[in-house]
Amino acid sequence: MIVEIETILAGIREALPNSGISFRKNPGPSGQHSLLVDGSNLVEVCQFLQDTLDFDLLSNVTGVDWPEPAKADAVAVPEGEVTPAAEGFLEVLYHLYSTNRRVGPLVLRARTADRAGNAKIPSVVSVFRSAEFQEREIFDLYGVIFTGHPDLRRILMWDEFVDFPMRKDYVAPDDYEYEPTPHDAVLEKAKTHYPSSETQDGKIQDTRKEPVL
Amino acid sequence: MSLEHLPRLPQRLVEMLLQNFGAPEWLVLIAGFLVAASTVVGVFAGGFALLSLVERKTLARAQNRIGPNRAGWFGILQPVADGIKMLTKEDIVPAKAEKILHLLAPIMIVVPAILALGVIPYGREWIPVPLELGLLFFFAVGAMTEVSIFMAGWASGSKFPMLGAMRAISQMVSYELPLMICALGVVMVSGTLSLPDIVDRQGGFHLGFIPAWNLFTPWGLVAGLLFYVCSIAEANRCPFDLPEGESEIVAGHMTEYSGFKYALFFMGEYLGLFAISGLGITLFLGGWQAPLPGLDFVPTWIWFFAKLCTVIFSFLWIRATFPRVRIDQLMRFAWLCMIPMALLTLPAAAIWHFAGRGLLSWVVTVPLLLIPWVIITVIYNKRLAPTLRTYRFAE
Amino acid sequence: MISDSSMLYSTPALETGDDEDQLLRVSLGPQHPSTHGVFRMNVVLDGETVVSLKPVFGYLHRNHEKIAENATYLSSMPYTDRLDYICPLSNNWAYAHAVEKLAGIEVPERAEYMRVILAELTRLINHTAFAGFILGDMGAWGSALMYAFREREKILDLFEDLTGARMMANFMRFGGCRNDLPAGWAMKCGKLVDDYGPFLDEMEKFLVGNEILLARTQDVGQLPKDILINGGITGPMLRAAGVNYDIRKVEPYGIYERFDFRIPLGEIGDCYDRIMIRFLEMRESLKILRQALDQLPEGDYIHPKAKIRNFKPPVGEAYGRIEGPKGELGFHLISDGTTNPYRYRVRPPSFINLTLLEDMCLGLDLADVVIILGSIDIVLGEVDR
Amino acid sequence: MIPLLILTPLILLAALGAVWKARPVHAALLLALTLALNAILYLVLGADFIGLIQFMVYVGAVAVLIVFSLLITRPGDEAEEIARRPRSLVTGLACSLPVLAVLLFMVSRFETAGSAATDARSVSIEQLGTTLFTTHAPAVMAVGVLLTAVMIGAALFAREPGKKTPTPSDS
Amino acid sequence: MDSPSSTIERLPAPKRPGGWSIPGWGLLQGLAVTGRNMVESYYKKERMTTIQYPEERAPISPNFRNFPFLVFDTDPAADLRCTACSICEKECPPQCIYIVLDRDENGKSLKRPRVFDIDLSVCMNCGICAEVCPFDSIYMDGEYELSTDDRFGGLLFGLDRLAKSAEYHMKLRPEQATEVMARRKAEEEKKAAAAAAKLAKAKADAEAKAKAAAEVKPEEKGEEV
Repeated sequence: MIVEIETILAGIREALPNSGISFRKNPGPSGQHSLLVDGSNLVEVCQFLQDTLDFDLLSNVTGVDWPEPAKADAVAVPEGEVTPAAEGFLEVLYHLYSTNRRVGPLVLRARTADRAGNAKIPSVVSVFRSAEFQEREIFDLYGVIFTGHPDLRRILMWDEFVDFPMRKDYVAPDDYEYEPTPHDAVLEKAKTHYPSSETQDGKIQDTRKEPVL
Repeated sequence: MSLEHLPRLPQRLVEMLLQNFGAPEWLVLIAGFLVAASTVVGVFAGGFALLSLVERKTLARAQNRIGPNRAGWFGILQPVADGIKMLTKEDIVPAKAEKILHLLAPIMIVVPAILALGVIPYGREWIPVPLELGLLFFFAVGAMTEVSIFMAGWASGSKFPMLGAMRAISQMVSYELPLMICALGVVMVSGTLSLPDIVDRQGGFHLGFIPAWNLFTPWGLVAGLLFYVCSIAEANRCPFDLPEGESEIVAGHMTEYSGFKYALFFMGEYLGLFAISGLGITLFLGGWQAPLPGLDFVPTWIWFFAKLCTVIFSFLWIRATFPRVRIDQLMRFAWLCMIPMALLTLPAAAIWHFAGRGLLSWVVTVPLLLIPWVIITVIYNKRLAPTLRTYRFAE
Repeated sequence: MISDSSMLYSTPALETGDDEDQLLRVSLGPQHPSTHGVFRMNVVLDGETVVSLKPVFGYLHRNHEKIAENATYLSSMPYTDRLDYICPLSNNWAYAHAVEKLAGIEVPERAEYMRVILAELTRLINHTAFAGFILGDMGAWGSALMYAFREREKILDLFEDLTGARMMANFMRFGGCRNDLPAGWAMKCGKLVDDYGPFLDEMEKFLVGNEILLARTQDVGQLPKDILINGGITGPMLRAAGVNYDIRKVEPYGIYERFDFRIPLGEIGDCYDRIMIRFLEMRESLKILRQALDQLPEGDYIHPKAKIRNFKPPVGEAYGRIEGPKGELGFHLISDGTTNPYRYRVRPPSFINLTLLEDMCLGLDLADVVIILGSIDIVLGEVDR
Repeated sequence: MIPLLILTPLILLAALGAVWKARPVHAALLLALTLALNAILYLVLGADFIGLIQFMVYVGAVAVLIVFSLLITRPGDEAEEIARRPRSLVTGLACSLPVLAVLLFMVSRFETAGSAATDARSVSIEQLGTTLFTTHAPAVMAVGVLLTAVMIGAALFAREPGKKTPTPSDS
Repeated sequence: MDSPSSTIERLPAPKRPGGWSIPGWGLLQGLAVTGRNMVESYYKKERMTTIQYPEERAPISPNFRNFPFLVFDTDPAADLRCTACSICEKECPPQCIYIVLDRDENGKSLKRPRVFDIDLSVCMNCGICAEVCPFDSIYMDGEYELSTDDRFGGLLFGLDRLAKSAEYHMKLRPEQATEVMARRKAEEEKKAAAAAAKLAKAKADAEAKAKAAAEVKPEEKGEEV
């Protein structure tokens, strides 16, 4: 059931006038357009959607890292003229469903100010309890700090891990306990640990000399 | 020297040997006792090894697999393989454990089981220790297992054994009571505490083919079933294997043991199983009495071991089927159902005995026992029974 | 970098001080016989009753989503087998469904029927294995599990004949299936479906009336409907509480609206209802399989113009979801027009169904915690991704 | 006589150990050991019935209950620390010395009738049972009532007042 | 909240004598099921599922895929079908294929792999390389007894251990192999026909050129001399 997104947008604007909500078109054939919500009143919008429009199932919360904002606007095409964000940001998408009215995915997007110091989004755990673990996972893998989350800890990585693995600019440390298998990507790392293998035109040359047959 | 006296053979041989070598009297006596004891321990240690194989084979067959068949001809050498494995495994003692108690616990589990085995009459000629207070000795010795399980749980120092010990003690204490009360019925009817006399009183046949075992009397049937359920709980066997609930508290009080101490725990459990089912057979299934008249040529201890195998097979069958009971349900079942019904068998046995064991006694005792069971079923149906539910289907 | 900002704090995990207030802190897992994989729970016990329970994840985390971002759409397909390794084919279908929604690809008739047959066979495998595991957690080691695995082997043989591997099927492609049904496969599948009914009757005789099972599972781990929906619980656990929400009926994907089958609903939603709902769902799956096998058409098993190599979906995003045996399995894909997905997100039902684990276990025994975890039916490959 | 010579020092040692040991668990287990040795002493003296009853009742029930209460309450280090304080030694001695005096006085007045009085074997269980339930019936009833009262008191005492385990509603 | 139409249906409860739930009835039924399995496992094939592996072997299905192998028609050194285009190396999800193109002394590619390694400790036998290979040169094997004690050398299969003959492929997967051979033969004929046609065309316009050259030559002869 394609959700009538315009009526919902109108409903929200009329109920919460000052909410900076805007429509974002999805260029792909799936037709799942989304609503960009301003971070500060995300919780009111969710509360309104749950109470009046009966969206009671928050099925999925996805974190996305947009180092170049232009790409973000390519995927979620804004209506009319909108100044693209200055520098990269982190984005969180919420997929809402209604179990009674059996209405399809209503996609909400919330964006952080920037990718470093204050990547903060208010946590919707007070409205939808299902977001608790998913927000912890986004905090763990992306670094978005959900203010108001009851127990914001790393959920998948171990607590002493400092970096955020799912970011586009994440570089895996070389001293991972790696598995030395004799094939090129790992041989590259093996070079520092076992200096025996040498390289040829950028690719690891197999140490055997004569044609192997 | 018929087949009947076969089990006594080693003891007589040694005594004769020593006598014509002119050994002093007390030496012959001690040697005789030693050999008699070693036959009992030998038979039941062999039984333990065989039972560990038979258990795995029967469980396997209930689950459509074959069970151990690689070591030896049909898996016969599997117990030997397990024994070697247990002996060669490293014996780890946790740092926080209290060394002495940690070592003492497995020993104190095996000792009472072997002592208890010494008192049970296996055949007309084969009673290792014909004690006049046999039954009392059995229960007195059986009381030591709780202390040893506590020592195992406490001495291991870690959390799961603590939980296991708590469960084990509460279960053993609360099932010891109905066990003894059912045995009391038999003592009251046969008038003695000595096990060989109890078996003798169960000789003979009613109406030609029904053996005069205690099981075939009204109170005996009820007491026998209750005794059977309590012996499952005493031996920590499946629906009541909470102390060693492997899906919840890993291995209960045995978690921190490895190597031969762990094997000792198993030996203790299985010998305890032999002892408790041996006692059950002696009290209710007529010990070594033959089931049908005219089978006198068969040596009596064959009957005892045949009955022992059937009882133990039923333990294995139950182990293959039932899930585990929760600790509070276990306690409620013991105190609210087992003990009242066990207490009920005492007056029934008394009336049955003093009303001359004839038709009159049957007429009186059967309703006396039947009515409470009907009441329990009604209560069970009305309030307690977990209901089977109906389910709606949406289009 | 963000790592040094003071804002980033990690609240101290459950302090493991020992017994000052007579509470026993026990860590159930990750090495534990009944946590269905490497899953750990920090349980604080007062005697035997649970005072607090904090789940700990991450032991099987291999960052499946990062691997997918650095690989093409097709090479993520074999990795979806490893998400919920008990039902690989329904994971494949979920991923293929999401990509088809992203790129707007239609699927020929025969492929749709093959997908429904394989998904329902996977549901049978999952629910049968569930019955075996839940009895294993309760202590009847092995018997129910071995009967369940005996039937599961027959279905896995069918998968091996069709896809080449018993479990790691890697069978769906964007626009259909990898190869066609070998000769005689449909007939063998029909025979299996026919004699699955008697096996279910035997398992029900073994399970349904068993007093110990009734006593241990009734009124255990029960939560009201609205808390379940708010907690994001989907699948059999939600329907056991009476919420009529099955994605095959709510948002019929593939050709599910052609089959007539019904959705079993419970009333109370405790562990017993969850077991029974799964049994009734298996009977409905058998009905679907029967109808699908009868109407299986001829035709090509993959869309003729389906692209296997350098497949570039148009820019955009899509969230496709199917009714997996464990709940709503969704894939959220964002494509920026290149051969690699920009963002590849899996909505794992096992992971989100664990949100309310603590609420269900408070005040109950340690033995109940094990059963409640079993009734949620988690697989760690999907929880940790 | 030889077994007596071996047994009595063992019992004394075990009893002293039970009193002297600081750790509560060791003390409890040594108490169980003393009671067991006591039972063996009865058996050696030929009073089978009393020996086995002593073994079953004391080692089987009393020692287990003491040990079970230790398991439940799990006394921490403060129990050991109290036991080690010198002051508790003085109070201990103050209580036990008068009891010792009374015992010694009783033993000295008891005229030793030689070894003849030790053949307890003649008292069979039937006679024991009948005398217990006929001549001493009131005493047995009194002990029964006392024990039930103790049991109920213990049950009340063990239930911690007002501790409500959290139910799922207030998660 | 309720669905449009929901029918009440009682779960097929186990048969109860007279509807009374006797306390132990379900347990007895459980015992009956295990008992039946215990007895039938002795004589019913369907209840005894164990296969004694080393002695009896379960038949592998024709579609079974394990690690890949390279196909050669007659001689492994000469006509290995693989032309080292390394499409499979790019498409392999865990990147476990490693190809080095064979070049002759002055660097021209010989369209033959000098080194073709597959690292079996990384390969997850997903079959994508066999699917994307345009030259029918790599297929999934059916042999699964590959245990070795050396994790590096033992599991890094070089050309010598990967190359297998077309007959082996025919024996392993009859219908797939026949279909491949048919397709290849058809391509050969088409190529041969195309070559023949090209040859014929070349000959034809060679004659035409020769004829044209012939007319040209007579006038040329004059000036040339």
